[in-house]
Parts: sequence; structure tokens; C-alpha cells
Amino acid sequence: MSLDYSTQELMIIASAREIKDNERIFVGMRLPITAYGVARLTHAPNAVGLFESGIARYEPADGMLYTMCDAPNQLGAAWTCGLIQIMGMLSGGRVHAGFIGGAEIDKFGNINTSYIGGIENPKVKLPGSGGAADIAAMSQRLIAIMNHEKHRLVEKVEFITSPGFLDGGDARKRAGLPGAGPSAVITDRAILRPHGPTNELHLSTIHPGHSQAEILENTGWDLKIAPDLSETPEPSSAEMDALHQIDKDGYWR
Amino acid sequence: MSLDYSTQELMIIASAREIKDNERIFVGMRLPITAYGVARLTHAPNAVGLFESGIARYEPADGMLYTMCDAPNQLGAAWTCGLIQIMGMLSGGRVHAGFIGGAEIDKFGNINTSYIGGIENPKVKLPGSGGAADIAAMSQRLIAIMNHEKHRLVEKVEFITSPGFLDGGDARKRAGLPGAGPSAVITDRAILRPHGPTNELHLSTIHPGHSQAEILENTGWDLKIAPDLSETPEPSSAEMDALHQIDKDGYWR
Amino acid sequence: MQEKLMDLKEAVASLVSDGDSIVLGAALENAIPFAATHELIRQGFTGLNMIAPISDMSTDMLIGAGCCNEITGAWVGNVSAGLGHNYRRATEKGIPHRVKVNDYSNFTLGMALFGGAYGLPYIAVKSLLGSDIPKSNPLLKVTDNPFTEGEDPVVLVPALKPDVAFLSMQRADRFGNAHYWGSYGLTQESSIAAEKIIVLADEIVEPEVIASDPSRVVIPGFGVNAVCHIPAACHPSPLIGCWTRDNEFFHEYHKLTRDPEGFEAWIKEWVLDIPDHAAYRAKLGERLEQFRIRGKALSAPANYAVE
Amino acid sequence: MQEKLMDLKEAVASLVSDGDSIVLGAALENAIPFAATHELIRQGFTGLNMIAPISDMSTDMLIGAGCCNEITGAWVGNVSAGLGHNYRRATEKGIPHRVKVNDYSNFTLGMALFGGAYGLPYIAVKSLLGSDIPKSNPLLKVTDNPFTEGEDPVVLVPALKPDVAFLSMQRADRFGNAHYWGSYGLTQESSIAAEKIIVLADEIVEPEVIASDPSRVVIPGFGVNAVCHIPAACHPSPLIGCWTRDNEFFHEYHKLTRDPEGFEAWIKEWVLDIPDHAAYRAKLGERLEQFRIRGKALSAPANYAVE
Repeated sequence: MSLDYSTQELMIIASAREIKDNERIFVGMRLPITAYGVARLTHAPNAVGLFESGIARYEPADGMLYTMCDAPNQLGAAWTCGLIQIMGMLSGGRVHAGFIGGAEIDKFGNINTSYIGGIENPKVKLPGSGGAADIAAMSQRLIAIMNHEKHRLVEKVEFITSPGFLDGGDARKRAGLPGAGPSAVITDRAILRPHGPTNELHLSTIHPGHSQAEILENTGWDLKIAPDLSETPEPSSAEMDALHQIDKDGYWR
Repeated sequence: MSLDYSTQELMIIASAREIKDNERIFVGMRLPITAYGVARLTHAPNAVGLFESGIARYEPADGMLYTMCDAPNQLGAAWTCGLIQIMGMLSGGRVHAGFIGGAEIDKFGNINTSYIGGIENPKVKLPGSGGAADIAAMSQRLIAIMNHEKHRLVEKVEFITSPGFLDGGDARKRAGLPGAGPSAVITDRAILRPHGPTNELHLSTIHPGHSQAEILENTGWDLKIAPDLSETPEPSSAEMDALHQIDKDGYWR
Repeated sequence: MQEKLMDLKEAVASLVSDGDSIVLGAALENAIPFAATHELIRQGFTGLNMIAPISDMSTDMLIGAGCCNEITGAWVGNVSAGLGHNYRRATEKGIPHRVKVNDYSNFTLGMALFGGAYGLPYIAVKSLLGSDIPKSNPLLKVTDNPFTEGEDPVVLVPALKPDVAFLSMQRADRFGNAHYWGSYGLTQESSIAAEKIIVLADEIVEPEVIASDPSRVVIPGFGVNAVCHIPAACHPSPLIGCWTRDNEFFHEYHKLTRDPEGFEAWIKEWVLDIPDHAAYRAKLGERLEQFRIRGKALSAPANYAVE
Repeated sequence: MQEKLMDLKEAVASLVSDGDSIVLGAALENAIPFAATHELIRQGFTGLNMIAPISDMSTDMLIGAGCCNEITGAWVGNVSAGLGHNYRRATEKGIPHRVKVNDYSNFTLGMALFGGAYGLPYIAVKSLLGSDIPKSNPLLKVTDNPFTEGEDPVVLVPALKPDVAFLSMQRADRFGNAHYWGSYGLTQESSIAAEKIIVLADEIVEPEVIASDPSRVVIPGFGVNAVCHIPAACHPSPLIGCWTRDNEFFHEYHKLTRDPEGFEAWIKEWVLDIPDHAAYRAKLGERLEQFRIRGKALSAPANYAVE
């Protein structure tokens, strides 16, 4: 019998699976911070969560957070310090993974959170990088979380805020970027991963209840299929228990 | 009637006179830290003392210090922090003056605290720069304290640890150094100051009881005389009172 | 030590000039001194360049009020509520006028201010390679690492020195010495880099309290130009140990400022028609009280005894 | 969290290798973990490169014992007593063997370690221009500021990443989280830059004590490899709140190590013939007690309550 879960709950659990034990992770807010909590309670009890403002935590905050700087995220932290110390860990190569979102991602995992419609007279001025460009450049690997819509998963982003594999192949390495680049893009329909020498994002797993045709239809480029395509494993009862422990109020249900 | 004072007490008071009110000063240890205390109690009540380890103080420590990091220098400090924050104030142009000593100084105020007899196989390996090279480079002005001996005040130091006016004239400026360079060299016999377009150190004031001939005899270059040569003013009774308040045990008497 | 207690109105009038570059809270989402934002708007400053890693509602208000011509930072919006409407109107439609955006990432803005604070002409980083940010911000230079044989690109970030920094601190003495705890973002670097520093203290304490713990000092008091006693100066943002976040206030602002008229009404009600922060607190009334921290979760003491 | 309590002997044996570059106290003249110096000497390490802004008696002992081939730093000697005799014998006469000196100033060493900590390939500074230090240390490069038209020389300091950092902290928990207060020199940067970190804690406390004040944490516990409980590990140097300085001990060492034979006798008595730091403390006996801080000058509390 399959468990009852929402799409967002599945995305959180899929994100949690990307975190390994003992890793240092830029967890961001909302969905990724919840994923970090689930990972801590399941397979990654020694993962450390990092927040750009200057916070490191062994345990997720006890209490609702509207921003990473809220009091519950500071009380009992492992370290409260400055931005340079925490983001510097990233720059120093000490951060294993980071989660970021974005308005647009392209087939090489480049992400735009800056401009739609040109720099000079943009149609839409998005909020900008925050720490995302740094995380994308310098985290050992990068996990992107996106809604799977045709205008969000595009052939080529018009402005690269956060670099993925740039033009593909070894372009990222040639550009001098220290981190290895995107390892997973988790959407509400599927998980994409880079594959082969081009490092193009391929369809890797399909979330239960979604079809390959629907996913191709909702992707803005000619999405290739990974040779080992499979279904995204459903949440286990242990994973769901952990999630319910974190998300007491059922915000993500 | 002249007051009773030792040569070192005169040097301390002469050093104190180099500190202006509201200034931030790298005070070092021993003689300069005492001078800072005297300045605070007389004409510079708002001077701030800085210590390279990461300490800023409004008032000199209450208690004997063997090193700048001793407990009395930390208790009640204005700030205890890291080396970068404090030395960075210097680099940021926020420090008005610093005191340094040395094994050798030359006629352009360059100081050697590194090597005697070559870098490869030195005859004497001195302790090195510590913060002195930084203070000499970046403090708005520099005050050197030296024993006035022929082998210490030399034509040209063989290794410039802490830059003065380099080869003289505008050489210092051309080298790109932000601070203005030495403003005074206080010895146990006299005070030398840069003079004229060459910025060569000139005899500026002679301590009471010393003669011009004796000073020239004990200087390792052909020391020129400043046009306004005078006698170093004797300590005033207010200055001596302040000194006695700082130097309770009469260490410098 | 010199007494530095000043009325915020007077501090702003005497220390800020039109066209200044200004840091107004650099701790990211906590300790944003909104009281200073209000005062800048009331005094009608123009041409300001707002510098911050994360520019929250405070910057959006300054844009909407026409005070701000330029934004130097990594992110602008309304952190818990979404986009900043005034920011979008200004950058997309020139309402009330165009605002120039100097794009950085958090880390590179941190390095720019670190360089400004500590006299480094520029900082070489491995971030922003491959990103288009160096194309949109011509201050950044991509060059080669001179220590490596062969190609090894680096991005050079020039130092940034703000004119004025406003900072919220939990407690300060009348001489400008202050204690701050909790995450501080770029508070230290941005204020040391700044030409002038204005501290907004939630509480004024005796000098002995600050002197009891010099390691709790984040920026040195001798660099501070004015200290203003403004309880809840950071409302609606939180200040650790003093105030929690008024989330609804951010959401209401977001909802009510969707169009320029809505913003005009909002700014009139909450800023322009209010003489000072005491009146703002009075207007908030009981609402403010629910965000006051009354509990105790106290730090273990540190001993500085000398014997 | 992982338990990291370890015997110092075991920590040194398992985490240090011959030829390593080592930070052994970076707070300048306080908090020098001499207990680690003794253990490195007893275990007979060779080829070490000792990194510190101010290298006090600890480095001089390592040179005399033949453990150290290289010194990277700004100053070497015996701060309150004068020159370091072993340092002079090694650099001037090759006794017990030559020691290479990588000259820095305090600020440029700080920048090198800052670069190492935070992944900056090099740092551009305005210090050391006109100094001969860049001639004696070929790691430093003088170049032109690419942001300025015309000549504007800068010195480039490449990043420095030590292999191991030993640090004295006032209190730590068994997971490696620690509190430190008082001036800290380059403690934070040098240990974050280091590949491995060994904390020598004067006291082991419950995790709740450290967690009560995350702003008192100078280096993050998750980066620590081992925490060793060694009271007075820093003797004869001071540790704020715990121990004052044993000045005479520095002077005695200075007097007794004027010639190699004197040093041999001293190191035998105080290090080689002593099994561990407990025995060292026992040997000091009543002498040590006079440096124990018994008074109280406690910090004002900081509140982290959430409501």
C-alpha cells in the first residue's frame, strides 16, 4: 500500500536523499531547510546546515522560520558569525552541497534569477543572486529545485546568474569554477541529472503518477532520457515519519 | 628649578608629545605604551591605543604587562578581536601613528629588524618584522624609538624591514606606500626629524645635558642640523605627575 | 571618551548628504534599522546608493519614496513575501525614476566591503566565473591568477567604501560602544569600511556593561559618530534577544504596495505622517508588544579576571 | 554530532606527520598550547614548518629539538625576554640544522591565512611596498593594481593553508564545540585554513554551555578533528579567564638555553623526561597554582530567547 503524500512532500524527501551524512550543506529556506531536517532524522544525522547570514546548525530550528535570521534559527546554533566566515567556507571548498531555486534553468543547469528581457531595460527585474551564484560556483555540488514548466526549463537562459555547466562539456572547468556543478534538478514532476560528456541534463527519474510524455511536453528543450531511467522511489514510512516530525503543522501536506 | 627625571622618562614624555588628542595609535609595549598612558592623562584624553593581537583600549591597562596579550590589557578593553580587524584599521588608513623600535635605522628612516650580514647566511638573525613593517607602511605617520649609537644610526640599513623614506625625496610615495612615513626618531640623546625635499633625518632637538658634538659623534652618517634646532623641552611637572601615575613602581626612573 | 548620544533626526540631518552611499542594516534579515529608513524618507534625501547583501522592504521603501538612485547588492525584494514592487516599478518602468543596479553575489559584496574596511585595493575570488554578473557589473574584472602557470581565471572585486552605515545593536553606552550577538552578516565589514557610523541602540546601558565583555563588541565604539536610543528601531525585522519578527507587517506592505497609489498611501500612513519613531511605536501600540522578547535564554558567562 | 575527545598523545600521533606545516597558537602571546609543543618534541617529529605571526618560546624549543626545518611568520623570539637562542643558532650557525625563514609581516601573514581559510587565491595589499621582505620571501609578488591608471604598485600575498592547527580554548564540549574570548590574533583564520584542527580545552563542559552562546564560538566545532582536555595547556603563556602568565618561566628558559648544552638539559628536564602534561603540571606543583585565576570579572549576559 502506498503512503499518502503531496508533490511537495515527495520533492522534500527527494531533496533529503541528496544529502549525505557528515556533509555541510547550504540549506536555504522553505523546502530545502525541511529536506535538511528530514535527512538529519533519517540517513544523515551528522549533516551540518549552513545559512548565508552567518549561522551553522547541527539541528534544524525548533519553531517556524520566516527568514534564516529569525530567533529560532539562532538559539542553540553551532555558530553565529558573519557572512564572510560562512560563505568563506564555501569559497574554501569546505561545503559539500547547496540548494538553490530560480526563475529559469537551462539544459546545462545554468540558472537565471536576475533579468528577463535584457539588462538595460528588463521586462522583469528579478531579486538577483543573493548567495546563489556563490553556491553554484563553489559548492562541491549543486541541487536545484524548480517548478517543471516549459517557460522555466528553457534551452538557454538569457542571463546566467548561477553557473551550471555553461555551454556544456568541460566549459565549466575551463571557466575556472571550483565546484563540480549541478548534480540534480528536482522538479514537481521528475529529477533531471547531468549525463555523458556533454553534461546536459537528462531525465533521470519520473515522479509517481507522472508520464514521460507529460514531462517532455513541459520541458523547454528536447529533453534526453538517461539510460537508467526509473521511477522516483516513493517516500518510505521512515521518511514520512521524519517529515511529519519536522513539518508539525502540515505546511507541506 | 628643574625636575629630576631619567633619560628614559624624558624619552617617554617626548614620545607622549607626539600623540595628539583623538588619535588612534599603535602603542606597542614598554616605553611607547607608557608614553600613551602619559598622553592620555595630559593633552590627549581621547587617544585610543591599539595592539596588534586584536585589542583596542581607551585607557592603559591597570597592572604590569609583560606582553600586550596579558590579562590586564584585555580586562575592560574597548574591543578584543582578531589581528585582521586591528591591523586592518591600519591598512584602511584609520591609524594616525605607530611606534616602532629596531636594531638599525638609516638617514632616511628605514629600519632593519631582520638580518645583519646578508639574508642567506646572516651574521645575526633578528626576530623580524612582527607588525612593524605594516605600521611603517600604512600608519599615517611613524615614530621610531632608538638608542643613539653609531652602529644603530647608520648611513644605509642593509635590509629594509620597515620602510622610511627609502632613498629619500619622493621615493616613498613612488613606491606606493600609503602612510606619510617617519615624523620623529626619538633617541636617548636627541630627536631627529625629516627635513626638506630629501626627507633626510635632521637633528631637531637635543636632550638637556647632551651636546651637538656628542650627537654627531654617535651618529653613523653625516647628520645635518635642522634650521630651528633647539633643546628638547624638559618634562613639565604635569607630565611627570602623569608618568608617576602610570609608572607606579618607578620602573623607568 | 566622547559622548555621542544624539537624536536620530539630528544624526541623519548632520551626517547624511544627498547622493551618499549608505549601508542600512547589513546583517541580512535581522537587525534592519527601519527607524533610519523612515528618517531618510521624511527628510527627503535624494540620489542615495543603498548598499546591502540582502535589501529587504527597507530599500523598497526608499526606492518608492524617490530617495534612491542606485542599489549595490546581491538581492532585492521582500524576503518572506516575494518581490519588491517599488524595485520592479523602478527597474522595469522608471517609476518613480530609474534605479541603477550594481549586481553582486553575497560573497563578492562581502569581499568588496572587506576590502573597503581593511584597505585592500581589490580581492581576487573564484566565485562569479562563468556567471553573467561581471557583464552586468563592469566594476568586476575577470583576469588571470599571476601565481599559476597556464590559465587560471579569477574575478577581481574592487574595494567598496560606503559613506554612512546605520546599524542596529542590542545595547550601547553613551560613548558609542555596543554589544551585538547573533549572526551579523556584513555588519562588521560594512561599518568599518564606512566613513561614518550611526548606531541605533535598543537599550542604552552603563559603560561598565559593554566593558564587561570586549569580545562581544562587533564594531569599535571609537569609530562610531552617533548613537541613537531607539527601542524597536528594527521593527518589523527581528533583533536577537529583543524583538521577534512582525511577519504580517512585511506581508501587508507587500499586499498594499502593488500599485504606486497603494504605496503612496502606505508611506503616508506609516512614515510621512509620523514625526518620529516614538510616534511610530505609539501607532503600533499593542501590536508591537507581541514581538517583545520576554523570555530568558542567557549565555554562559565569560571571565576576564586578572588574578 | 560526533564525539571527538582524544588523548593529546593519540591526537598528535594520528593527525600530525613529519614535514607538516603547523599552527601552534595563533593568538600571538596568549593561548599558546605549549602542551602540544612538548608532545611534538617527545614524539620526535621532523621537518615541521611552524606558522605563526609571533613565534614565541614554543617555536624556539621545536627548533632546538630538531623538529622544525622552516618558520613561516613575522617575528621569532622570546617576547618578554629577548632573542630566541635556538632560532639564532639555527639561522646563523646551522645548529642543530639550518632553518629556512619565510618572512612576513603580521598583516600579510594574516592575509595569507585569510586567503587560505576562505578560498581566495591571493590577496593584494599596500603593505610591504618598499620593504625588502618581498625580496627575502619570493612567495610575495609586487605587481600593479589593474584598477588604477598609471603606476599603483601592490603586493600580492598568496594563500597559505596549514596542515594542522593546534589551539587553546577556555572551554569545549566533547563534540569539539568551544568558546574563546579575549584577543585572538589569527586563531580563526589559521584554523579554518588548516586541513586538521586540534583543540586543547582548559575545561570540558556540557554541550548546553557552548550552545548557550553561539556568538562566543570562534571556530566551528564541526571542523574540529580532536578535542583534548588539558588544563593549563598554555603554561607558561596566559589564557584569559583561566591562567596568568608565568613570566619567570620565559626568563629562566632564556637564561638557561644560551648554549646548546643548556638547552639540552632544559628540554630533558621539562619535556623529554616527562611522560605527559599531567606530569608536567605535577612537576610545576605549587608554582602553577599561583597563576590560576580565581577572581571573577564576568561578562554581562546575552539573551537568545525566542519569545
